[in-house]
Amino acid sequence: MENTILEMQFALDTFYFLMMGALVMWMAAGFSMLEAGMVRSKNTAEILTKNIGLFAIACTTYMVYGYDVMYGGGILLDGISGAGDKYSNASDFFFQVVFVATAMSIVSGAVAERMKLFSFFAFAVVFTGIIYPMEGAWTWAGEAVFGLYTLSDLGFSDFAGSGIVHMAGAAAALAGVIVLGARKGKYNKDGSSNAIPGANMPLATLGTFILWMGWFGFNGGSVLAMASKESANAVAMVFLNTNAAAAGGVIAALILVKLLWGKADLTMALNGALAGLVAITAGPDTPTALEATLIGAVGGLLVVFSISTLDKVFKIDDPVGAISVHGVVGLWGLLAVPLTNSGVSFSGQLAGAGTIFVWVFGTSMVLWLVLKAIMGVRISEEEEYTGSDIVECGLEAYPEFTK
Amino acid sequence: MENTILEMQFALDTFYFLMMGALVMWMAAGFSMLEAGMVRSKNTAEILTKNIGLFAIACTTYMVYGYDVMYGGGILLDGISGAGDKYSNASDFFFQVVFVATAMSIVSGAVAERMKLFSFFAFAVVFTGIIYPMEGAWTWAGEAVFGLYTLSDLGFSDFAGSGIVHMAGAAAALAGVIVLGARKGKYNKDGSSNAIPGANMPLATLGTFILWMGWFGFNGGSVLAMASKESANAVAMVFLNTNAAAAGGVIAALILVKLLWGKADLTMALNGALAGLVAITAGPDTPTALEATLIGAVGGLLVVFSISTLDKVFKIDDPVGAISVHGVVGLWGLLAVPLTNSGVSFSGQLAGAGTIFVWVFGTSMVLWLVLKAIMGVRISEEEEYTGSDIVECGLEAYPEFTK
Amino acid sequence: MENTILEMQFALDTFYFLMMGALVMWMAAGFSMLEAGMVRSKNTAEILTKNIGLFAIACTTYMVYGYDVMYGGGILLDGISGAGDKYSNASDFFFQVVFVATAMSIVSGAVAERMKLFSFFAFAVVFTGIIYPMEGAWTWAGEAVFGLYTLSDLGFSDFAGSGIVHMAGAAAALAGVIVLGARKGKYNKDGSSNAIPGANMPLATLGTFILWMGWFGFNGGSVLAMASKESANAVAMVFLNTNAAAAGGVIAALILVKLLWGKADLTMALNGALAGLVAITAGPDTPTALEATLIGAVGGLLVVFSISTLDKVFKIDDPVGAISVHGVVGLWGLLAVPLTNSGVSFSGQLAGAGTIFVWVFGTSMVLWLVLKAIMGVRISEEEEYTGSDIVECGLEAYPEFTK
Amino acid sequence: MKMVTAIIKPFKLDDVREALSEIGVSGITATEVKGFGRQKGHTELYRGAEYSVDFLPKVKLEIAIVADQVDSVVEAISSAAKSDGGKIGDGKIFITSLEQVVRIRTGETGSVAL
Amino acid sequence: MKMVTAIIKPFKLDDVREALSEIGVSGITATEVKGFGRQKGHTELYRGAEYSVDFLPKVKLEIAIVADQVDSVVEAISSAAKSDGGKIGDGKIFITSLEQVVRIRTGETGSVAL
Amino acid sequence: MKMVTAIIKPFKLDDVREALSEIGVSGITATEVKGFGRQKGHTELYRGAEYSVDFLPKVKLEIAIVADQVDSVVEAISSAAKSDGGKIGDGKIFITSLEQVVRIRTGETGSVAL
Ligand SMILES: Nc1ncnc2c1ncn2[C@@H]1O[C@H](COP(=O)(O)OP(=O)(O)O)[C@@H](O)[C@H]1O
Ligand SMILES: Nc1ncnc2c1ncn2[C@@H]1O[C@H](COP(=O)(O)OP(=O)(O)O)[C@@H](O)[C@H]1O
Ligand SMILES: Nc1ncnc2c1ncn2[C@@H]1O[C@H](COP(=O)(O)OP(=O)(O)O)[C@@H](O)[C@H]1O
Repeated sequence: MENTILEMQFALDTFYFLMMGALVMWMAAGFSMLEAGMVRSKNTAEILTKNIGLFAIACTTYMVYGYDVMYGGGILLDGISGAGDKYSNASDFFFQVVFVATAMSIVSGAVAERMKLFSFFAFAVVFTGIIYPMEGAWTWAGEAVFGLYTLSDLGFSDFAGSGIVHMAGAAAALAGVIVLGARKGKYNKDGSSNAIPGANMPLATLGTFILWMGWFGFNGGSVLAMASKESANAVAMVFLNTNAAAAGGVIAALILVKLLWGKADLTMALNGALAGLVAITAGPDTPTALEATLIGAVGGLLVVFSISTLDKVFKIDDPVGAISVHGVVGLWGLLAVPLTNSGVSFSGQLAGAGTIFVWVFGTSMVLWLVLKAIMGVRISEEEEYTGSDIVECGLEAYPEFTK
Repeated sequence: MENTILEMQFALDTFYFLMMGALVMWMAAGFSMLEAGMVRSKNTAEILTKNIGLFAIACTTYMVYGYDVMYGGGILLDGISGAGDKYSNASDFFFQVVFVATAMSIVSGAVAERMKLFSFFAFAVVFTGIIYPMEGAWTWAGEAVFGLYTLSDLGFSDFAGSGIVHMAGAAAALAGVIVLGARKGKYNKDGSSNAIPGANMPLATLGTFILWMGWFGFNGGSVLAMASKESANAVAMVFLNTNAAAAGGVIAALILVKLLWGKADLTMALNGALAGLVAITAGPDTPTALEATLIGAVGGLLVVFSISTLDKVFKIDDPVGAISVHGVVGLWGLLAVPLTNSGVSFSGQLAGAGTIFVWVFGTSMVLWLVLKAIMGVRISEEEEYTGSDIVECGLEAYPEFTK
Repeated sequence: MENTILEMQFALDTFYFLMMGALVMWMAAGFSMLEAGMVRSKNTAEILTKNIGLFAIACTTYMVYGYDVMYGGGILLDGISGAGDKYSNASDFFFQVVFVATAMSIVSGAVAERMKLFSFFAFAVVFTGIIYPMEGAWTWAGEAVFGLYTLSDLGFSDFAGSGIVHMAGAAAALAGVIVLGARKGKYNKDGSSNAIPGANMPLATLGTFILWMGWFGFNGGSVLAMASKESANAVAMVFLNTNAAAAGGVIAALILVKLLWGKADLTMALNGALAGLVAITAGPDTPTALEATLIGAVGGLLVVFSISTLDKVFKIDDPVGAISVHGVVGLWGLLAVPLTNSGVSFSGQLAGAGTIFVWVFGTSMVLWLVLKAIMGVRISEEEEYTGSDIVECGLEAYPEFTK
Repeated sequence: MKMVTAIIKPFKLDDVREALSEIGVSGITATEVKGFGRQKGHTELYRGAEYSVDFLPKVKLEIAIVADQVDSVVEAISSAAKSDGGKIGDGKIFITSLEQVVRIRTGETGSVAL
Repeated sequence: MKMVTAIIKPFKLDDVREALSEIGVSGITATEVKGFGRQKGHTELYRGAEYSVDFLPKVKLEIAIVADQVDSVVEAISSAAKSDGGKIGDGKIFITSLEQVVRIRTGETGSVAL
Repeated sequence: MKMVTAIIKPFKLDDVREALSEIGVSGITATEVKGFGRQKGHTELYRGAEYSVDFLPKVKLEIAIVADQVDSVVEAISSAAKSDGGKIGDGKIFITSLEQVVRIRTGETGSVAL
């Protein structure tokens, strides 16, 4: 009977893992819809292709060797054939693999409307197979960074990945945007910035709600266990705080933009929600609900200033605000952890953030430059005018609607 | 070992609560898409902003004091820090909070296309913080109504909230619509009504499917337990009946409109599905599958007649049909319970419905009037012509599609 | 205590069933969005009506007598009133009923843009009430085919329904398309085929992601148990393989179309994902992750060739590619099982595929012809020009967007 | 015969159509256009960045009539399309000569074809 | 030179374009318009409430040609755009005088620029 | 007065508008149109089947001016709308006579109403 109970725990934890993983997989749809809504209609089909393609690539490369790089156990999932100890190894892989895809999805939005599709896919193969798994190994898998220092020893903690997933994705995106340059027509000769409105706000909103929902899996699953009172409580608290932080992000962003610009800019409310979610991701287990709301709210404020500053001051052209949402706020998420978690140190968080950023930004930059040399990364100016849908996919996203 | 088993039950119930809560949270996306599809394109971004904003507000006010008003335990969730007895307190809060948001979402659709955004948000703060929690306390929390009478003693029962959530939302919406008046151009001088077609049917349909799915959490979670044979059976029956009622609502509405008007009006099929869901919500546990289908079907018939009558006879301008779907059919749901549940009395249901309606409609009316006096509730005629997207949000939902 | 544990197992299995069923229900939204995105805008509202209507019909007829035909136990679910042995009977019905709807959804896409709505509904009543339940009885319920031979004895196995659900749906669709004929304007006098682009690619992509997510329920739930180490491991492996096959399908289809036509046709990537999912459905439990990826990839290649061949060579006008995705690839899925599952024979798979196809295609053909004689199956040429939205539903899907 | 082409504000369309019906105009062809004129566009903020909307939505009406109807048609359009007191952007009316009209259905030509 | 402007039913567009190509017309500019005329709109029901569609979708074709092509162009459009027997709403053809044409690419003017 | 009607490539719209502003043109009406001419459409593949796009997106500009501005307006449009060296499909300019103009807001007529 003892055994039956153990089996039940095993089953419950596995089931929990799978449900959380399914929710994270669902985030792929969220990123697709968000990005498809924030670009112009002529680049919509291409970004959809990019998103479904990168998800497929991430699942495959991580299966072939990424998981091995990160957690060991052999390529092609050799090592997970055994059943596992506390839960099914297969469920662990399933949960982990959707994280890789999330990191990669962050990149696609930032480089939208001007990047060559297959260069992006080439980047995805390396990013999901090596760049991400390496830093994943140093953080969640606890390995020493090139044998030099161990982040967890320095007091670093990133519960569900504000840094490891989100800031990492943003770092790769930043390198890509620098190599690519801004979209044609984005900046005037005098340096002023033009708005390029996204074509479909309901899609962008849907995407945000999907991400919000999926995030329960992202953070909730990162407790990694459910079948005891303690872990069940932890998961519940993580759900509650994840939701609270997103709500805080929306409210803060909405009030701020209303004060700044007099209008309740929907896109900023959406980015505020995501910022709240990214902010809480590094430590959704320790804050109270009020603290979580505030951590999210700070994220919501930050994201508005960051998007505006990156755009107008640094001329970083990021159509969906991915670098601000996942990068700037991801860093804030890491730094907020010590505020409510005494086991975590500021210095450790800085060390971790620095390690992740330097590694991902550096390797991504090299990779983008190599791709630029080999196959080119940017479509031609005329193609950009025509739109990448026709150029890359040979079809239009909305062929019947007049533009 | 005894203990391990208890912990497992705790864990399973908590997990169940969280999954059901996540499904109910998902309903926020459903309301957003449904409403965004049923308004004109020029008011789409605003209603999306309204929906994500109200969800954030509901989560925050209910956390700050609404939950305390309804179930006690201290503001800012003080009282839920303990782990809980049968399931995690945090999971209970998470499940409850998404119900508040649902009630509030019902209002947003009815007042669409003419209401000031921030007046709506102000209403949401009070509704989700006080108006709803008060009647929730009298019903689910079993407290006496102003110390006068106790609804449960009168034989009142509302399993998952046909009245407590849906009719309450509709009552607040009705007060709002009366204070606001109809959209410009909705009624002619001779009193006849003009159709104002919704701009995006796929969105409206998607929203309905999302709500249908989320409703499994709404009703299924209201069993409040899963970890025993009895409760598992109850949850399963609730899922089955919820689905059956929605199906009945679709079929009845489709056949009726085909007979009445010769066309299979999609929007009525969608309202029929929602009517079926609202109808079964007061008692999804006691009917057989056939009875559930019929209860839903009556809801589907009612909703068609109600929408048409409110529009043409009472000149109540409700762009999405929220008052009919959630109010009229919510009442039907309450009254249908005694048909299959002998523990519930018609008089009790009427007493409950009356209490909820009088309280919510009355306080909402006062609140709308106060808001009208302080900050105004309606945008100007010219703004209404331009569309609330530009006016309130400073952007367009579909900037590239010719209108 | 023994009993408590048994109850817990019962509860966990029931919960698992319900969650998987909810995911499969969600596939109805996926089919709706996919099909709504792949037709022209003038036929969008009609196909949405068709999809929500068929789901409601499937749920009702299967409840009334379909479940009885397939698994016995009495009409109107008499037999499931008891609680069940290992899990709640109601949860089993809930899981089974959404499969029927899935099979029916496959048909709606293939006959899009030209079929009479109520003739389709009439077909749905018979298909979901008898045609599908009969072949379901011969396969999953293990009954002899008209008392003649028993498929399982011949070494036939179809884990989650590549043949029983998907190929069956495709067979009914094929018969329908043959009876209906091609859309006006699809083929030129010289026999060459014209492309008729789908109106809304984001919707089609959303639909694909929804289906991908829902498929975890479709395949994962088909393990039929969760509450033991063995079954938990099986479910986890099924999730992993389902995901891997979809990824393989996307990659293979994308690369193939890029090589064939020089463009990354998004619609083929979407069909590739679905082909991967259909391909693995007959046996997601036995392959390794790599094998699953390859099985899916073959599906992705097949679907591209099949769509092109059916269109250009056989002049089968299937606007969404349903016959290729579910039929041709469904057959591939069945034939792939013996490659990784030694308990299954090629001959058994062929016998099963033949039985299903002959039965479903034959009865469907008769039914379509009867419907054609009684009420007609096709709208008039002028109505087809106007679009079935106005003709059948009396409204437009996108009334404000210029076409 | 004359062709009267009027550029008006979109929300005046129904009023103008009614005014024209009243004086017996039997046919109108309307087109959605974008106008650039004295009425200036506006500047919007999207995610904090500005963009200017230079072209404003207008409706163009084309009305073929016999020459002696010109004055009454111009009068009908003008009074129906003018915002109270007249506002910048109310629009313009252009009159050109129309040499011939053919009704496709019957082959009729000239003023009977209008 | 003349400018021929034809208002036709949208689903006749391909036929008309082919008919014009056959008689050697080398350029056409097409616009989606809404027409109001003898062909009456229709009333639709949406959620039980009526709404009338007064303006019907039409396509406007503008074809610049030399004067002596007018008859053949009118003939080609008329026969291609007429529904069997001729139905109300088949449309109209307007002919106006065209003073000058310039081809932007080359700066050519007059009939060679057509 | 004259009515100048120009068919140009859509992405030249901003350049043309600026060029016209510079020479003092105060009003323009723009319409999205589809053009068929020497510039041939293209063939696309969708799911392996071909479809041809015959009509290409163009923008039509209508500019009412006084007669002696015609040359400078034609010149401004031509140079702004021409792709480097001139490419097929750059478009055309049509000039017709404009008999009368009325400003709805004020009732002014003739060239002051432009
Ligand atoms: N010279 C012109 N040529 C063509 N269209 C014009 C001209 N001037 C104005 N328009 C059209 O008329 C509309 C109204 O003109 P505008 O100058 O804004 O106001 P008003 O007519 O009241 O002076 C413009 O938006 C434009 O579409
Ligand atoms: N006087 C007119 N001026 C401008 N357009 C007209 C006129 N009369 C008709 N039209 C256009 O021609 C279309 C067809 O005209 P209608 O009167 O309906 O049919 P018919 O030409 O067969 O008599 C109308 O929809 C409208 O666009
Ligand atoms: N005869 C014509 N009548 C009306 N519009 C024309 C005519 N010829 C050309 N156009 C318009 O001008 C556009 C450009 O013409 P096209 O023949 O393609 O190139 P180009 O003017 O460089 O020779 C066409 O797309 C069409 O809209």
